[in-house]
Amino acid sequence: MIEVRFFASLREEMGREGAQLEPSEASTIGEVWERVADGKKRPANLLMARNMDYSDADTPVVDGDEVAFFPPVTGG
Amino acid sequence: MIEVRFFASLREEMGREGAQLEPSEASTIGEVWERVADGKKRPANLLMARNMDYSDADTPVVDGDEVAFFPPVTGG
Amino acid sequence: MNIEIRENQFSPWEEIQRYEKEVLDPVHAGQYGAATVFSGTMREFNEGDGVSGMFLEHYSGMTDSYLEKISQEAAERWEVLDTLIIHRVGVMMPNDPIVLVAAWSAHRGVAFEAARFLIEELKSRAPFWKKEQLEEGERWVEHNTPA
Amino acid sequence: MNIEIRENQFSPWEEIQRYEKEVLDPVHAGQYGAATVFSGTMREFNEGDGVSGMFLEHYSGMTDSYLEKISQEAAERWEVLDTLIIHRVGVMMPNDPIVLVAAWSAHRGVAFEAARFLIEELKSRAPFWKKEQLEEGERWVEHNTPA
Repeated sequence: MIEVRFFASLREEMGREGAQLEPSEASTIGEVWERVADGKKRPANLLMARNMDYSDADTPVVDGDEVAFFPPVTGG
Repeated sequence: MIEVRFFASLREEMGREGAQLEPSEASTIGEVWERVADGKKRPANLLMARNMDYSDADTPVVDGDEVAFFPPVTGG
Repeated sequence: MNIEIRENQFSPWEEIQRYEKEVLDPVHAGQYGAATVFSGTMREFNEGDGVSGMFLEHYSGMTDSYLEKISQEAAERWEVLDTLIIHRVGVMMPNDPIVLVAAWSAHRGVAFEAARFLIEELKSRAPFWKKEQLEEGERWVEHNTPA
Repeated sequence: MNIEIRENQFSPWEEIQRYEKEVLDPVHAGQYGAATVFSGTMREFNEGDGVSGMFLEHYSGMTDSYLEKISQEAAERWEVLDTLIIHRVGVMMPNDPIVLVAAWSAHRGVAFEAARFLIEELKSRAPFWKKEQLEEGERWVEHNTPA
């Protein structure tokens, strides 16, 4: 399985904390987004992480990965 | 009177905390140094203050002034 | 080199004092001539609006890992003796401390630059998000102010 | 905007905590988002030699006046809400705090720049002099290390 997580304002927009995908459903982070975003276009400032490291839409994903999508960070 | 003060290593070199001059003995800080320095040449990095403000050798002095000579500052 | 994410209110100055006494001094007493500490506190206004409360969300695991990464990078770039980062999460109120970064070094230039680096990198890379409570409702902060 | 010259040991972090509680917060609670604090501590070595003690001399009156001048200049150059300078004089030991400068502001850039300004100006203009106790005797420190 690929574990998908949303954070902050994106989590609220999506109306859920995340999703799960079969590895066969997506081979890159960009494809993960397509599968879970209910047709929503990828925001230009969207941040993406694979296994808790910043990544981009072309990053490959494999079984067991955790993929996260979130808006610009605002800590500190 | 003009009150003259030495600080730190200069105080130790001079062997005294300061001196007093009659106003008629010196009209600038440079002249004050001549009167009190026992022939010692003015060190290139010597700092001078008149009434607790940084000044230079050409600064005029008058009766009641406090003139201080000291080495580069090393606080902080 | 320590990082901590806290759910409860903390005093940055008590934390620094304790850290120096318990962690730094046993190893580095007499070696650090310089400590630079930055403390970020919740203001009661932002972008012209009054803010009465705040919720700070984070990505548990990734946040910790990025705070460690940032500390590691500072240690590689500068001759710091130690660094400390503490960041609050959860619900907080105006005037509550949000973040503390500190860098200890033999000399002041390094301490200032490393502390500045820590807070700038934290703000641009560590996955935290602020949601503000305004009079008219809530809003997510959309971006941090630039350095 | 406060300055103090102290003859006795002090804890920089306790001073900051007290200052925030007693002086800053009654006026500025919820307004400052950023505090940058620099603390300078006596090292047990300098220019390659072990230092076992130190005497810090100052020019009473002129020193106070220059610390105030420097604080005033910082307040004119940056939008600081408040600043604090505490400097130790007299006899001290390794690991003793020597100096504390702090700047509070709405934003972090200002707090960092103002605190850095305060310590650099203090080091180049405030009339303090350090005399170090070495194994072989005493020596006056001849100049501060550049920023």
